[in-house]
Amino acid sequence: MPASVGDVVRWLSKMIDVIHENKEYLTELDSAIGDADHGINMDRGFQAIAKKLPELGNMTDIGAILKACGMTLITTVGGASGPLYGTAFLQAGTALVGKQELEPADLLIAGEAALKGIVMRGKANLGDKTMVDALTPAMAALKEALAAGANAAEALEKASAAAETGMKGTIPVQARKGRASYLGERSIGHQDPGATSSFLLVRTMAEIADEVGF
Amino acid sequence: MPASVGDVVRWLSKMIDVIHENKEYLTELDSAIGDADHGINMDRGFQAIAKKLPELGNMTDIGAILKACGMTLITTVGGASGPLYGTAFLQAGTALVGKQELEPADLLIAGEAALKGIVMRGKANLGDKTMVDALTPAMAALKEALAAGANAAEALEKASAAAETGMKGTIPVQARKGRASYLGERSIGHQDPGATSSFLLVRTMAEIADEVGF
Amino acid sequence: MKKLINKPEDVVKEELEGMVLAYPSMVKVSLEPKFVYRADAPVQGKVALISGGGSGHEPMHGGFVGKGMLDAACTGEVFTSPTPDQMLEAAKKVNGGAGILYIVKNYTGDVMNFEMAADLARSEGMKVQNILIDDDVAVKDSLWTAGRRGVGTTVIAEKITGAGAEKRYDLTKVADLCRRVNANGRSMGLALTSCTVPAAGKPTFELGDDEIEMGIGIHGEPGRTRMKMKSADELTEMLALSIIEDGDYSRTVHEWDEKKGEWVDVTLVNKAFKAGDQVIAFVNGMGGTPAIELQIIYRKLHEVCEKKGLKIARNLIGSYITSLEMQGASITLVRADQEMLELWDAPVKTPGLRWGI
Amino acid sequence: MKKLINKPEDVVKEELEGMVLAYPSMVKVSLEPKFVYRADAPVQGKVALISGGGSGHEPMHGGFVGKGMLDAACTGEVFTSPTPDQMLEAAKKVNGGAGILYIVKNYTGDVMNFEMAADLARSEGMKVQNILIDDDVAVKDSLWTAGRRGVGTTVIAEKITGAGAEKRYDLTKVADLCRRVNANGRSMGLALTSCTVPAAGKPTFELGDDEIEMGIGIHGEPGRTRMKMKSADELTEMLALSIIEDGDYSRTVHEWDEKKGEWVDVTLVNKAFKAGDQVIAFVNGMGGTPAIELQIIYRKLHEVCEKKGLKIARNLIGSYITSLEMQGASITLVRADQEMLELWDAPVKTPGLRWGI
Ligand SMILES: Nc1ncnc2c1ncn2[C@@H]1O[C@H](COP(=O)(O)OP(=O)(O)O)[C@@H](O)[C@H]1O
Ligand SMILES: Nc1ncnc2c1ncn2[C@@H]1O[C@H](COP(=O)(O)OP(=O)(O)O)[C@@H](O)[C@H]1O
Ligand SMILES: [Mg+2]
Ligand SMILES: [Mg+2]
Ligand SMILES: [Mg+2]
Ligand SMILES: [Mg+2]
Repeated sequence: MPASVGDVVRWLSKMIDVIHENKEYLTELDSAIGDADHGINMDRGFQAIAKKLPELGNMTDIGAILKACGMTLITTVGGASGPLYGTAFLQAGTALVGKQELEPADLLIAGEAALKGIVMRGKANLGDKTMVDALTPAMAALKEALAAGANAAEALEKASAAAETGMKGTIPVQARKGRASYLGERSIGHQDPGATSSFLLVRTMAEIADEVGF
Repeated sequence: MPASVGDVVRWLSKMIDVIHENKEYLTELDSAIGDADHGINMDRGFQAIAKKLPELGNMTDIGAILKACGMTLITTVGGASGPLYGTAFLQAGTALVGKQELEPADLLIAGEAALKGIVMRGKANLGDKTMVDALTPAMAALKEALAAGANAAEALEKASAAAETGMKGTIPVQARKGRASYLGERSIGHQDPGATSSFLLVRTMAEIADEVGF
Repeated sequence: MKKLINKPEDVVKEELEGMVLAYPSMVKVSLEPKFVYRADAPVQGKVALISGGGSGHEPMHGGFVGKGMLDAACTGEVFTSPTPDQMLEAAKKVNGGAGILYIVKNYTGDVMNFEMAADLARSEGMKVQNILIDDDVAVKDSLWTAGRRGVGTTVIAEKITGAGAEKRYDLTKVADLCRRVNANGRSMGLALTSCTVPAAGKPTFELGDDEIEMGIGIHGEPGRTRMKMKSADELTEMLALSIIEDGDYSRTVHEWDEKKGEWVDVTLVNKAFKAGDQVIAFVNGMGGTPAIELQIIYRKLHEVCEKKGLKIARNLIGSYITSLEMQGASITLVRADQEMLELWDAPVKTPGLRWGI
Repeated sequence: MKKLINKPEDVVKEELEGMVLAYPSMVKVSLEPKFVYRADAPVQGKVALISGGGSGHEPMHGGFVGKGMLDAACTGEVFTSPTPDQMLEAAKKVNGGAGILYIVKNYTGDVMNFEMAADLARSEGMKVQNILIDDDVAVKDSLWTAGRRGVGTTVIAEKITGAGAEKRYDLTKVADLCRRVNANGRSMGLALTSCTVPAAGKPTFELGDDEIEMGIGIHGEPGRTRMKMKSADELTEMLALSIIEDGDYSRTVHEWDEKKGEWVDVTLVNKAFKAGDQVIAFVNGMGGTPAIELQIIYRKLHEVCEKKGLKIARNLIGSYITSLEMQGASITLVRADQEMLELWDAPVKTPGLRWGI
């Protein structure tokens, strides 16, 4: 069954909860190799989305909904993650403009646009210890699973597992982008906060897809 | 046997040691109800006297020696205790000007002049929780013992015991002079640092008097 | 103890050495005995303003030496009054022939040392007046204590009196002006943390994670009461109301009577604030307080003053009279007449306070 | 966490509310979105200087808004870059028709947000240049990192560039000047303590009683290395030599090419210092550092510069670019030519920096 605007709103609203629950955890990760604000930033942004959620739920264009989320993130999150996630949602929305419901393939279209947006803006390479390290394998897994005929929930489950592996893969790596790069070798041994929030978002998508039978 | 210039120098040099050994103790007492410097102030002053000691030992006028000590304290100690102890030594010295050796009665003359100087300068009353609370009973005890025919060592021993009682008597009292008075009732329960240094100086006098058979 | 110092006993000396390298056009320093003085001293025909006190309150007082403010500042050891010889030598150095005003914060040590210094300076033929600053409303009574401490009003008094002296007010007029600023000034402070005297090596007191000291002085000493932490708005209101609602304050101080040629007891009264007064409002950080917090305090202070009918005519916000690295803040309000405001606005050029030039 | 704040989420808003009450003749503020701007904005015909960044660095940047320095400062949450909408609205408010210069500290977040803002402002017809400040020598290589952070040189650049804009330099000239100040500036800092982000509620890192962080930024983040505490002289020498002995530094940055109408990669090189250079020396406290310690550092810095043949032509000593209540200090040296020195001396009137008016 294709995903409806209602399902998108469920996605967003679960993301809001998950980020809120992980606010301190993400901030703690950022304390170790950053400036102790990633959870606070993300939560500020998703709480701003929460305020707009009723209004977004009345819209019919899923692309427009995601673009509005992107603008909200851009104007409320700040820091590095604001422009990055903001651009991701903007690009995903742009890729889906006009859609009133989503097929599994749309997930890949949107996800790849989002990732491309992040890379365009942040210019991080795989292995630089950023959110890209979680999202790149996630999109690859999503693509592979969908090509193999999986439904959305199954494919997102694979993407989530891949994101988790990617996230954990940031631990032994020295950061080369963002604030953590200033620490040089001292960044080794710590999990990247942005990769962690990315994993949390992908996992949330998988969970809701499963719940709504997408 | 009357006390010689050499004995006065022994007094001073033992005072220097005693203040140095009690530097942290006096500072700690001052932490509780003052500004954590009494031991530091006193030690700075007595160390300055230590530097001048060889020169002082070559002088013959005991009054002049004590006056020089007073000037040294005034120009090096600072705070409240600098002018107070400085004036005390100055006045004691003035009372003894011209003396090349001391009789027990001279102790009382000098001690009373010193105490008068402190009261003139600081205007503290008995019971205000200051050095006056140690020195006033000490001088009374000294006077009484000498009148009863005690030798200097015995009389100073009584003075020292009275100073100690006076010092301990500052504990349950609320301060009315000096920095501790700002604490109001919170000053109750703490021993006054200046009363403590006064007791230490009187006790040192008694010890040396005993050693030199004065 | 972690501090950016070398040896504790060299802190004051090295600070002075730094200052003279940093501000050669404003100040010179003497190291034996220690004081900071105006680079262009003595200024002939001008009353010379000298203050001083323990170190650890920077920029006060050394940072306030220069055109339009102090002629000299005597620096004691950390939190310890300087000594009469410093004050005398400073007076000799900056004496421009129009007399010396010693501005003295009311602490037993400072008062006694500056009185001895005044006697010495007079014995060398100088005209000298000592004016006390005693503005700390945390100290309630003057009979049962050493009297109110000198805190924030000192900065305001040094600025205004400095401008008066620059205009060639004579010694009597400068002394009267200083007394007037003090008579109209009140302060109150609080601490979130203690500070560590370098020579002592450990914090003067310990505070719990949710405790503050209310009614502190500026020497890292505990305050009048220890209480639970509250919000900035609540604490600001407590400080402001302690000041604004403080009644008339009367006490007897020692001043030199030039005609009689002796020290006399003078009874002075600070009149309580009343609606309609215009004030200079000073929000001061204790040394370790982030600037952002001082603005939050000022915001509430402004509201409280407005509610009480006080008009803030001028303000000063920053860490100007500090207790080393202590976190905390104090508020000072000084009722100001037109002359005081004009002198406040006059140009000043010192390392710590500068405008108009 | 003990702080003189109300709710963590209100810190920045209430600071701005305090500022506009405190300095109505210098600044105004917008709360939605948040920025501080010159009370007399827009100044017609003058290039408008806008900077901004996370809060917690006060007085930077809001305290540098006013005549002779910034036209506007966008304030993010504590230690978090502001957002493009703030920067766009600030540009609209202060646009005097001669173009906008965004002065951007080199942090991934700030860079991305200011680039988006510049694109938005250009789409509304304004001419915009973004110049990066990247002066922190603690970051060694630019290929393996996000490049050097923008720290102390920012203050010097805002002052000098502000004076240039006040003289009606055009946008190209102002941008060139800002790039030139940055190309001649280098900084390095250390921390004795961590600081506590209000919204996080506990210190970002823990340091032992005898440990320091060497090579920190300004966001309370740990530095390049943790090391044993040393004396002020040793630490000052380490900071100063890291700066003075730093070699040529080359990196590629994004700048807007007005002719091509697109972002281009530009390779910039900072030339190493050499004997005979004259410099502006800036000793900065991190927020919780007593003023007395900064003088002790300056004293040693002066000696090291002299030994290395650098002449300190001007200096700035104080807590101007801070990390909340962190104890620590940074040193900045900026090689200055005659024009830069004259612009440095030009009058400035802002809440945080003032002279000449
Ligand atoms: N250039 C970049 N490209 C992609 N992701 C990045 C880049 N720089 C930083 N990030 C991500 O942003 C996260 C930090 O976000 P956040 O803490 O909110 O911002 P800031 O670093 O400005 O405080 C990092 O953990 C990292 O995953
Ligand atoms: N007015 C006074 N008369 C007598 N003694 C005083 C007076 N004021 C203070 N003292 C003594 O001085 C001591 C404090 O000395 P010190 O700590 O060296 O000076 P300060 O209080 O200036 O730091 C007090 O403990 C008290 O005994
Ligand atoms: Mg962060
Ligand atoms: Mg003391
Ligand atoms: Mg003292
Ligand atoms: Mg951040």
